[in-house]
Amino acid sequence: MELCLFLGCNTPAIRPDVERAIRATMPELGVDIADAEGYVCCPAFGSFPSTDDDSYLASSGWNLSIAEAKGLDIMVQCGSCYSSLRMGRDHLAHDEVKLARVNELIELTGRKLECKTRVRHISEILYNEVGAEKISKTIKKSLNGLHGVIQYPCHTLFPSEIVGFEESPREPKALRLLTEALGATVDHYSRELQCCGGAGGFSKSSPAEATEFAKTKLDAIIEETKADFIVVSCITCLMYLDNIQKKLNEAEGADKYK
Amino acid sequence: MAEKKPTGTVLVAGAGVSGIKAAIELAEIGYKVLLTDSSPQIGGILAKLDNQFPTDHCGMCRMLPMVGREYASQYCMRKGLYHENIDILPFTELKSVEGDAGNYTIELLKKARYIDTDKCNGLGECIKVCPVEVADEFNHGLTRRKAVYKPVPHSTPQMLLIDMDTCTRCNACVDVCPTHVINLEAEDELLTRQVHAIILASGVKLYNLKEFEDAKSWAVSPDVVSSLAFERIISGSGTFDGEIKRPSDGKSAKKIAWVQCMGSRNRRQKRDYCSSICCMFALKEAVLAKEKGGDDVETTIFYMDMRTFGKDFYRYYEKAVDEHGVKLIRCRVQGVMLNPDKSLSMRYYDSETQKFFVSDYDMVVLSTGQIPYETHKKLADMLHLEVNPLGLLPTETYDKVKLVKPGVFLCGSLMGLTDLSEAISSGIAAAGQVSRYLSSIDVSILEEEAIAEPTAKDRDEPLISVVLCKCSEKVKESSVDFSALGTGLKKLNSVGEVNIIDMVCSDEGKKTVLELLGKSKCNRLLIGACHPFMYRKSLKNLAKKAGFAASLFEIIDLSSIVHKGFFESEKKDHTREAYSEIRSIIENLKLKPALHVEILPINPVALVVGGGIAGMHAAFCLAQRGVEVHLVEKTDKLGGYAGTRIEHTIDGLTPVYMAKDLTIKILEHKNITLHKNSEVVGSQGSLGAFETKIRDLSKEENFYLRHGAAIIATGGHEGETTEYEYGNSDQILTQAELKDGLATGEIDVSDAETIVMIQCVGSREKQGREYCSRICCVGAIANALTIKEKNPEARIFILYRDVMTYGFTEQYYTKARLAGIVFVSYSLDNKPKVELTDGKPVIKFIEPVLNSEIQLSPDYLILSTGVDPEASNRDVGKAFGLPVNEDGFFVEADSKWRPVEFLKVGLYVAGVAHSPMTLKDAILQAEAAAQKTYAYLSGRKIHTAHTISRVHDAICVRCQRCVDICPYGARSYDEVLDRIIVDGATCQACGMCGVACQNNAAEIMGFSDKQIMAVIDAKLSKAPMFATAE
Amino acid sequence: MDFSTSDKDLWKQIYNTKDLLHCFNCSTCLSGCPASHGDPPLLVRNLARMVVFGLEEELLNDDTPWACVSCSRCEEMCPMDVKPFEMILAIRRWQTSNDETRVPTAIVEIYKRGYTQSVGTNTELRTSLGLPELQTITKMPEMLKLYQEMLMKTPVVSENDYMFNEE
Amino acid sequence: MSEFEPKIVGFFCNWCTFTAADLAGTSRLSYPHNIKIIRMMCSGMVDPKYVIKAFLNGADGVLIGGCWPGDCHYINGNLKARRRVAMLTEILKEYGIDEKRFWLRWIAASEGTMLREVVSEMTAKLKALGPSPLNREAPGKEKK
Amino acid sequence: MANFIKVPFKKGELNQKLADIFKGMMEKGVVNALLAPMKQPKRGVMLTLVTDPFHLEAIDPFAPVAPVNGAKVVSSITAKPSGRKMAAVLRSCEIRALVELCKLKQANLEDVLLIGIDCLGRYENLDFVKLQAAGESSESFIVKALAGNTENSGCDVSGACKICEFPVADNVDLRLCIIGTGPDALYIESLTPKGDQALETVGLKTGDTPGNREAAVQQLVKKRKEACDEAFAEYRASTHSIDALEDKLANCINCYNCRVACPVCYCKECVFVTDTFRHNGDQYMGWADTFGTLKMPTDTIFYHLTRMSHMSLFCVGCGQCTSACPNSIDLMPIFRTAAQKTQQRFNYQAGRSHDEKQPLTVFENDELVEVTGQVK
Repeated sequence: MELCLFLGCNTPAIRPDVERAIRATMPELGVDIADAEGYVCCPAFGSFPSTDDDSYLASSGWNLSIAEAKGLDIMVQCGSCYSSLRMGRDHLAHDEVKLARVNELIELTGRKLECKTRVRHISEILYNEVGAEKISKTIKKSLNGLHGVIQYPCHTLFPSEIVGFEESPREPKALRLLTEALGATVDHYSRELQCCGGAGGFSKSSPAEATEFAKTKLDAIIEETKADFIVVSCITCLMYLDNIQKKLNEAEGADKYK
Repeated sequence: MAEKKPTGTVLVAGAGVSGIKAAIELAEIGYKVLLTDSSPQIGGILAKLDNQFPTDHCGMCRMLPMVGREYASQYCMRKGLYHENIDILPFTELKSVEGDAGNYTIELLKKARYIDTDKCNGLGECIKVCPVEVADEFNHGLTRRKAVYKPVPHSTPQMLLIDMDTCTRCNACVDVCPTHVINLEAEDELLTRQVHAIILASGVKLYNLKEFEDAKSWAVSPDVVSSLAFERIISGSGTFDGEIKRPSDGKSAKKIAWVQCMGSRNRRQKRDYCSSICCMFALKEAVLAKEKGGDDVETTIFYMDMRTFGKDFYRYYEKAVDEHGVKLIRCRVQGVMLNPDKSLSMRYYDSETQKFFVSDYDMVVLSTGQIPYETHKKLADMLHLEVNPLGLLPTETYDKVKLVKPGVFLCGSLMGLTDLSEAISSGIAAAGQVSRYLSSIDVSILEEEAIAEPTAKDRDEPLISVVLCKCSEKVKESSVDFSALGTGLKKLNSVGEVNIIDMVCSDEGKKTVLELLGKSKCNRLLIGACHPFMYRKSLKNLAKKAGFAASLFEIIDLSSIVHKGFFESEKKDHTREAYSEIRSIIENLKLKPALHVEILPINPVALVVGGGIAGMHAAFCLAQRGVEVHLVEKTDKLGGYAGTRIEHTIDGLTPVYMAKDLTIKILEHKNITLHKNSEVVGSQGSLGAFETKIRDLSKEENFYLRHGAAIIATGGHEGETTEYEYGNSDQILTQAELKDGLATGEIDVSDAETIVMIQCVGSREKQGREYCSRICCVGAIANALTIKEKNPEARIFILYRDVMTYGFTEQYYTKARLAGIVFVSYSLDNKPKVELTDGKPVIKFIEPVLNSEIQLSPDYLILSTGVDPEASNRDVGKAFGLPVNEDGFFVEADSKWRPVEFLKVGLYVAGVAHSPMTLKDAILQAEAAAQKTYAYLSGRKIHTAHTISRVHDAICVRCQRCVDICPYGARSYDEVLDRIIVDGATCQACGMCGVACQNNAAEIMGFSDKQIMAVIDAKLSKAPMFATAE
Repeated sequence: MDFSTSDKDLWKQIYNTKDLLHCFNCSTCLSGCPASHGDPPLLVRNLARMVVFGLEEELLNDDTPWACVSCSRCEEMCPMDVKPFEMILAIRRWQTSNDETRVPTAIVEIYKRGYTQSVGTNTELRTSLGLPELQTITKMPEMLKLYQEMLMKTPVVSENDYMFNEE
Repeated sequence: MSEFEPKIVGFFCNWCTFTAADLAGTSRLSYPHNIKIIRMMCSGMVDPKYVIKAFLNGADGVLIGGCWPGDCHYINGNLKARRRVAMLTEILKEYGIDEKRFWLRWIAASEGTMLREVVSEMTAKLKALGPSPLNREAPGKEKK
Repeated sequence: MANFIKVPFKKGELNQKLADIFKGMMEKGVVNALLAPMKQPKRGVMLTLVTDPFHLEAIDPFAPVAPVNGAKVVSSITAKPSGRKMAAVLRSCEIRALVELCKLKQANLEDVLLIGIDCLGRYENLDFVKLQAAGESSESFIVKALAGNTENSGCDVSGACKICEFPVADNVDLRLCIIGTGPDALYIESLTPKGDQALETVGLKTGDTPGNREAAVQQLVKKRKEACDEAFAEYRASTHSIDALEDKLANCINCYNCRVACPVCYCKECVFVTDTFRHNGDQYMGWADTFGTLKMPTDTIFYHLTRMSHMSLFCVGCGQCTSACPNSIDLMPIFRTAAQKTQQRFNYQAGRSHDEKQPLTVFENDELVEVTGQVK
């Protein structure tokens, strides 16, 4: 299958290693990638979605129409982008007036939006399309013997009827099954479903509280599991947890969080 | 001769409490009842509950018949139910209903149990060998069971079955079964029956933690349980023998949280209704947890509105909080987190302190609600009906129990989520509807059994025939030597003969017994067999056929003697044990007098006190069935409060119109005599023969009415208040005044900017009406919506303590919010403050969400002042000798099991005289009270039980201790006759009079001291089995 | 609080949906909200109440809607389907349209280069990882122009055009 | 001489405790055979005479089993029984019949387990206490 | 409140003084009849119902004898009321029993002017007759008894009286007081409006105070209490077992005289003489089988224990049971010690108040938790 990759901004700009991984693995697993030339910000919730419908949905429409023109579904890795695109698409798909307005706005691109393109998260592709079985057959380097824990990105869970793909958003299992397919053991911990706290204004407006919030999660992982790694499927979670660990280590002058 | 009419036969589908009650009521008046239940046992969820609110007790046995008690089982209902006129079919599902009104053909699917329970001895050898183990449904998976199992572990007799879904067909059970009653090839059976009427009582599905997505935020640990599962945990017969331990590791649970509205009040899950009972359920569980677990148990309930709306519920709530220290937190919580130490963390926001808290609990109990729609859809399809817009079965406008399809009725939770009291009332009411319906079609009641008077032979010196079934000899552990036993018994004085038969329960066995007894000279009979519960009816018939008086016949449970309850290690002499047990029964039997029953003289006239809608409806229900009714009304107008004041209700009822309609029916009915301007001043007598003194207020003279029974329906009215400056401003009104004003146009709200309503004025507080009036929240919403219709721009604030929109009335609360009506809660210690400024009301209150004070100058301040009982209740109560509670409402016989009865048989209560209730509930109670009355006035012979208390006048000193101690008021002292009188209908033979009476002038026939002391002698006798031989 | 000055119809301006009116202040949204850990905490339930009450001034000055992490838990868990996250976005929109200082600077970035981050400029790193050069809109001036042209037709950009034009 | 086996007379309420005994029987919750059960309709029906009679006939203990307060089928017979037991205990105590020999216990129909525990406990306690002074038959007692 | 009238009398004129007062009451219609101890024509003093004031001369209210407990007499007269008013002069034990009988609806005090006397004890009937023959009078008895001296010619007041804590009668309308009143005066105390009315009608005005009475009564009660405690302790020490009880009752012949004499054994016919205890031959044989022997008559202990369960809560300790026993069994301590325990258990005291409900006819939901020791 072929999918239109929507990279967003953080992945290519700050963590191209993740992009590298996507580009390296997906075709191997039978998912060909087409790039979305000229895509713009998803748009991030803190931007146009917080200002007005027009600018929000026009940006969504801009992006969606790129893939739609190619006749491809969109694959997203960044949780925020995924959620924003799906919510934007959801608004447009269920509201003819808004869709018409967006088509008016993007008319200048010469593209037209019918909302045929679906927005899919990379973890859903791996889970539903590729499947754990295929992954475990394809892996070259097994994670056998290693313990991992899962960080479920909220943006891929809630609200379930818009962004969800898990059977139960309250008991998600895709990432666990995928990780196990890589040969690792997945440990559970109390705060497994807790948000990382990295998105939005929280970490900026209340940095100390946000750090503490993430710390409780990290501490739970350290205390309750034998984790060698944290599995994330959202670039925000990844960057934020990495940053926080760094920050905490600096603050405590130790090497506790790695 | 005209062809014999068929016996009226009724299907009651569903054997929860409401179905059982309906079945008993119909059986009592002589109809044949088929009582089915889709589950393997009867009792519904009540089988799981040891304690039910609001009394924290059981007492389920109190729903058994009072007067016809000897036709029904006289033991704990957990053992099951037996009634001569009821066929019970457990594990049987109603599959289809075809046919016309009054003549329905039903198909019943009798599911295979794979075990012939009639022959199974219930000892469970099969359970021991069964290799399959699965989670036990009864204990909500907290325990394990085998593939062959007892569906209710504590039921007796044991009704085993095999769960074919998990059975491996290894045949181990078949091989081990001593009675050869297991057939793994058994198949479901499809039964076809003709019935004249149908009562649907299947209840509704319960929210299942495994099934629904929203429960998954909670289902993180086995220590998060549903409220029913918790019931199993605290039950004496439950998972931990009543100790409160958390299921995960058996550690005792000291900190327990309840989470309300699990699955209910949830628009997102398409369940925007309230399950009604969960608040009380949680309070009860929290109280029980404290009582059973000790003072160090901490209980917290997370709730939104504490819906304690029923009779005495508010006092229960107060007690739970004030005396037991149950903590209440108003916060709906998202979910729970499982900590590594297995404790459960919940984070909540406390509006009072404006802070977040995280609390750890040992256990979390989810107050799971009910799921009505699926069941309703299925039943509607079966009946070829459409569900109504709410998704429920379509009922007649005023009748909660009457379906739009003739001859089909419903009761219990199918009506919409009922508590016990209402479930029972609805069961009686449904039976009442059926009996009204059947009396309109061409069916008869079962022929009354001729009452056998004791014969001369019965009065002869006792000579006992003993029949023993030796089938239990075959059981492995048994070491009873039946021939030695027979020889021993034969030597006893008064034993005429001993016959030992194999399989008395088989047809052949019965034939043999009958032949033997035909030749017998004995006048008393003792049959020893296994499982007398099951065979009681057939053995009783056998004894009757053989010519033995019912009271001179005893059955003894041989299997229990042979097998039960001895330490395995101690090899007892079972023959000796059996001898001793049987001997004690013989000693009793030989001293037992031949008992007789008395036919009660019944005056088939009913008196109804109160001409409100409940009273009129009850009168009409009775008159329609041919009962002569006297309706006594204090005022010169029929209709009562609702029927004269309330034009419309929010659910589309028109009480005033209805009252007018009923008035015409009452006036036109030949069976009803109306006495207006009259009140009851005194009454005496008992069931069948009351004489009541009535005062005609207009003529100022007294007259007497003789009647067989009476219904008290004195009603109530809007409460009064002086709080919140009421009476000092014409802008301050009660809800009723507002309603009237809006209807007449005297109150113009078209320009009103702000209207404030205060709920619970003078209600639900210690110094006021210490109860919830039930109707005010919906009433306020109705008025508010009317205002909104007239003036959508009006700002309406409803200040409430708990919004009591229980059940499906939750929709009105939702509707009100959607209309922009703002609800603001207040607490008792922070009531709104009202002042008058220039004669206009100014109200100040704390808005608890934002925690800030709000001041408003409303155009109108509307007070919801609740419902007051009629002041005359106390006088009426005094006249009939009926109790009235501290609030002024009548006290029924039992708040759960006998909601419309008084302890004294023959007197009933309906409507607001009982407690504040909605119109539909009052009509339901009126129907139920009429049914209870009809049962005795229908013309059937009513007689006392055999076993009944009597007075030996010659030695009675008239000290009246028996009168004081009788719990039913069945005894009274007649000054004129200078005698103690026993009301034979009310007496339940509890024997308390017998103990209070020191020289046995009061005695329970068949339970004399002489008998019991003889039994004590026999039980402790050291006499050898072969008194003369050894 | 003085309700004589509150605008009872404010909710229609901010979040004109029946979903909001369903709210019965049950606090579900609060209990699991990450940003409710903040200082000041984000109290979604209270925001809903303020909207319903029409507390214009209080709402305009409230920063907490911007602390939302957009996790949408409240949306998932809300028993009344109030869609609280939608409401938070709606409050932000109403705030920005009434107070230009609320306009997020990020949208200027997006306007200027299509993204909040400088995408595609880290060529060295990307090349070292063997990643292809990205056809970002920043590198497609014609396209970016169209995008800007499009945005200029949207309220936030057109009404605050000075923010986007100064160079 | 075999170990002393106390004899207990159990006056059990038909509705609760008698059902519990049935339940204990059918669930094979074995309880000591020391108890001789006499079914009463209500614990409130147990006349002091019966208790006195049982002791005079050599019972080592008497156990009255009734419904929990509030559960009584006959509304309040159990509460009256409780008073009567308190009264009779005082009399029996006065004449050397230890109150440990005369028990009233609430045992609900579903509490088969509790029934077993109560009977076992009472049996054990009576064993420790030895035969009733009125049990002339018991080992170690002289025949009068 | 001083509600007393001093009635001085000269030696030998006490009865006369009292007769005059009662005569006044009867003549003024305060009462139509008087029930009081009265000298019998030949010997002895018996409660006598007087309807003709002419006969009042012979009354002897303070005679130290009570051949029957007067409560039973009042019960016979008032259970089915005559409609006529009667004054009854009784001692404390009789009045306390009467209170219990009222609760049991065996007596009705509506038309009764109840007059209690200060009681210093009673002799057994035969002893009294002997002393009477020896010339002793009520007055001489009072003087000696107040000095603490009741023993006389080898006779003494009954054991029950020696340990009686109630020399003064309560729950009466009028009280005839001789304790602490001085040797030459009787005081009449009125305790109820009914009493006031009666005195007023006969022209007696209250307002006197017997100087020493309170202290004297207290001292006497204290002495009696001590005696009682001592006697009970001694008794219990010797009888605290079933064997000892059997020993005490060894000579019981089931004559049931004790229950006939007992004022609170109010059954028409004792259960032990009803059909319930009419046994069959095989039952007797069976019982004999159990222990090898069977003492006849049977059921003696059974009877006494059962009687205790019936009357101990009402027992007023009058000692009539002991007086009645033909085999000289001292039954009073047997019943009284048990009664003390049962009454204490319910904080009940027989005869203390008309308002206290008899313990076995009432109950509370939350009480006596210790009986079962079970908490839900």
